[in-house]
Amino acid sequence: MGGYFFDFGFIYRNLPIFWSGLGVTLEVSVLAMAGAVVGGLVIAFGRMSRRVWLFAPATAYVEFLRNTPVLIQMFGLYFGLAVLGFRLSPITAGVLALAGQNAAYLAEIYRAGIESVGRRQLEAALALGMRRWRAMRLVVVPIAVTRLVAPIGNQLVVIIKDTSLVSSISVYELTMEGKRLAERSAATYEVFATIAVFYLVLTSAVSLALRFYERRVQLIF
Amino acid sequence: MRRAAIVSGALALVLAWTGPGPHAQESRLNVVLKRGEVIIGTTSAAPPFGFIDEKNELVGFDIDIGRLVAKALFDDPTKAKFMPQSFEARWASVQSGKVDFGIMSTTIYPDRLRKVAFTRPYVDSGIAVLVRKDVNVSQMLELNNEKYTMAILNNPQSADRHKRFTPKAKALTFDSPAQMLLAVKTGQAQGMQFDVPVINWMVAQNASAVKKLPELMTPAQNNAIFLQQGDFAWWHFLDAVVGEMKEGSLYDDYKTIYHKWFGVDPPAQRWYLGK
Amino acid sequence: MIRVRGLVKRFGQHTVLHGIDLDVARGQVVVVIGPSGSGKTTLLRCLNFLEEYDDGEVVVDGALLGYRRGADGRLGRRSEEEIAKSRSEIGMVFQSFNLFPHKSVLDNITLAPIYIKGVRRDVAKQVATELLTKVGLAHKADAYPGTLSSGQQQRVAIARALAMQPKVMLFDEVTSALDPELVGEVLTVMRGLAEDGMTMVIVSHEMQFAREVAHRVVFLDGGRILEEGPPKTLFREPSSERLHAFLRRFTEGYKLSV
Amino acid sequence: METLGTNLPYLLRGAKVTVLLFAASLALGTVVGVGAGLLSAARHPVPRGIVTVYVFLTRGIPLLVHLFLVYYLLPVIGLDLDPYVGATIVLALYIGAFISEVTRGAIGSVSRGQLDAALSLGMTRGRAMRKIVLRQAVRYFLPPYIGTAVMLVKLTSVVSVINIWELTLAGREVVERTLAPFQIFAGVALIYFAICYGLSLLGRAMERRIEFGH
Repeated sequence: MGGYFFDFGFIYRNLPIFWSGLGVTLEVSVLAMAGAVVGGLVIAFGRMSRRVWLFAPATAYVEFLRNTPVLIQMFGLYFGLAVLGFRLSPITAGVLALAGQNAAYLAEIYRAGIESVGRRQLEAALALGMRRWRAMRLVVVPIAVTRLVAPIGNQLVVIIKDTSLVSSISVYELTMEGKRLAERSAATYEVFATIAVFYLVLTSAVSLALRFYERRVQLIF
Repeated sequence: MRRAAIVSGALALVLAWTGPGPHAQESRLNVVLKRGEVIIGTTSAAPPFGFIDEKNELVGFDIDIGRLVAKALFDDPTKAKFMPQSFEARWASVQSGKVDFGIMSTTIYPDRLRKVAFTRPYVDSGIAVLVRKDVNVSQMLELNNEKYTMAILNNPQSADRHKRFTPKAKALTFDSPAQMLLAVKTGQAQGMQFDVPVINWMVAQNASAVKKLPELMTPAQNNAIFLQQGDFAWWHFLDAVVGEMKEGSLYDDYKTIYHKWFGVDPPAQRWYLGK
Repeated sequence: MIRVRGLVKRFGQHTVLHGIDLDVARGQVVVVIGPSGSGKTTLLRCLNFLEEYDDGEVVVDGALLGYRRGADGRLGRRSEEEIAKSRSEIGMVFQSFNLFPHKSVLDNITLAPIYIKGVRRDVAKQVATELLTKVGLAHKADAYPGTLSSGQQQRVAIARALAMQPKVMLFDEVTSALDPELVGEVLTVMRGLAEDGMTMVIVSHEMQFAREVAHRVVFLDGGRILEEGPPKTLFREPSSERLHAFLRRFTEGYKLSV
Repeated sequence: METLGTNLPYLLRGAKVTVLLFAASLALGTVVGVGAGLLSAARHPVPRGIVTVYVFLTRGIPLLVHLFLVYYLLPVIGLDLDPYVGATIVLALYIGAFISEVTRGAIGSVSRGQLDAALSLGMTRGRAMRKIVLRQAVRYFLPPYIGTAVMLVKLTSVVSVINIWELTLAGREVVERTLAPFQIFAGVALIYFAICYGLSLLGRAMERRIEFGH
């Protein structure tokens, strides 16, 4: 096998390619996260409502998406819809699939968070004569939000890692650029080691920010 | 007693000298013959060369050619074990010896000659362009337009051809020709570029949906069998077998296989024999 | 029975115990009182090496606890087995009982004797039943801890500690987690133990109990022993201002019958 | 629905491979994960440090990139692994990091008082962990463990991207042949749903079985 040394020069020469891939990865992550946070809220309220026509679809959505791989949802959106005439661009299909899947997880996190905080604080607010809707808005949700930052943050880490899957529907993000560069050069191992470092920096940055926020919040709560 | 010592000393010297050379690993040819079966790296995603049919079996032109090589080795075409693999993994699997040789619609290019050894071509190739029928394009240049999207394979040659012929069009990069065709058939892409025989087969299979453009993106090219470098005996065997297929004792088998997959006869054994 | 000399305990830079000296004779009952954060619990936990003290020495029944005296003064930490052995002779009852929820009351008591001392199952069961009768819970042998009241759980915890025939019993604010009306039944059991001559070190806020049962009361504040002496003198004429203020907080609630 | 019907046997063969891949990587991953979890709960800093680095590196990098790394590294170091064996090892090490965290969490949720009580009765730390703490940690271990197992079923689909044949790749091949992506991908999704849902039902049944008396 011979002395296999790590060719840093190669990495340096191809930095622009990694940067452009990183840019797309961040774009997909942010869009998907936004979709998941908003979508998750909508589904969470569906899950918590007493009306069956709201509860049933929300539950079906959560159960179905949590038990099927995001890759299949991605192919379904990208190739499936195209056959019916809705041609989504690779990025749109990728973002929708990631947002859809993670909205299901976030919905459960919101529901658990609100319900665990909810009962005691809700009763206190109602005891003060507040109507249910204002109590939720003024008391329950704000408290829940601060407690949910950690799980939501973890979901962002999951999304960042899952964006690597959109490479299979031709989105030119970090992993796809890696695949293309690997094909073009003999330095396949260097390429993917560099990509791994990029993901490591991204995910640990998010976790560090979370830990910092948690320590600061712990002082207040 | 002394004489015996000298003789055995000399004998040992001779043996050491004529024994296996510094890196005379056993030739892959002997390994395969001893094993009684040849392991062939191929693809299951590039019709008509290698793909899964309705009966869910791995079939195709490359598969049949592989069996012809097995017949040449063991007089028994069934002594071939096919290992489907991705296009990215094809070099590594012959270099590491996981497969004895690779046959998966692979075109000879200089950069590839640096990585692996190739036999002489077993089928002509070249890059043709397939487009959707509902896209009124008759010449390749018309495709060079932002409103079109082309599907290409994830390798440098495809990317370079895209830059040269259809730079304005958007590019979708996929890992296999089958995925590229799916992108075209679902309308995510309007066209794709790939090996001539594969494009011919795809057009034949989807006559209502797609059509082939008359010009080629490249001059005639060569698809060939690839194997580990530096194994002269194994290379010579495979190269000679391909020679026999195209111009020698295996031409009849080669002709039936060729006709079965491409609907036409292969080039004649000798130029002067013409059809 | 217990000799403590210059005991120091640090958590990182923060020193919790600043050189404690304490003697508890065999059969003696010592109650440790003091404000929260004074280091009472840490001191108690050092007496059975649940907390590893940083300096000074704790000698229980003649044996140095936790460390082995090297040729040049104390160096080596004793082995896990040795430390465990010495702990088996020092019973401890916790504020939150810490019964094993996945075992019945009887199994909670018989587990240690069988598993550590190798006592035969039927003998251990017999001893456990006796102890349960002693603490008035014979009828609860097969119940699970989760189904008992806090008072009952604490009495089982005492029985569990006694099953190892300890030379000393440590009590860490055992009544402060109980419902008020159940405190009495636990103190009664402890009073019984004192009368049987068990050496006891009790960290508690039960002033009444301390006055009646303790041979000596130790007032701990800021990691130092400020005063020490028989309950009568200590409660009636607290010499240090700190103790006087501490006791006054307890007498406001009800008239302390002296 | 006819296309799905005719191709169902092929998809089910893919599902069988997915389940085998899942079972093998879960088994290996559980051994690695629980081992790492126990090590990280131990007191000495060295093993704890190693586990922390292992979990940090594994969970910080996408599974697909782990697969590519190993996929491209093996030929370079001359190790000739069967793709399924390689994939199982990568999946096992990946899920092992999650199971290690689940283990550590389960041990952590058994109140410190239990360990104190066991130690005060004269048990050594090792025996106290085995006899008292771990016995109770199982109750906190199972629910998140089942969730991780369900996640692993979905993760196995990622190996299709490096051309290892299982349910997802089978689905793609059928779609490429039949051009009925909706039908086929819906069928594939339902098969995954059946596997995952079945798994969580099995898990809940196990949870009830080990519930304590109280």
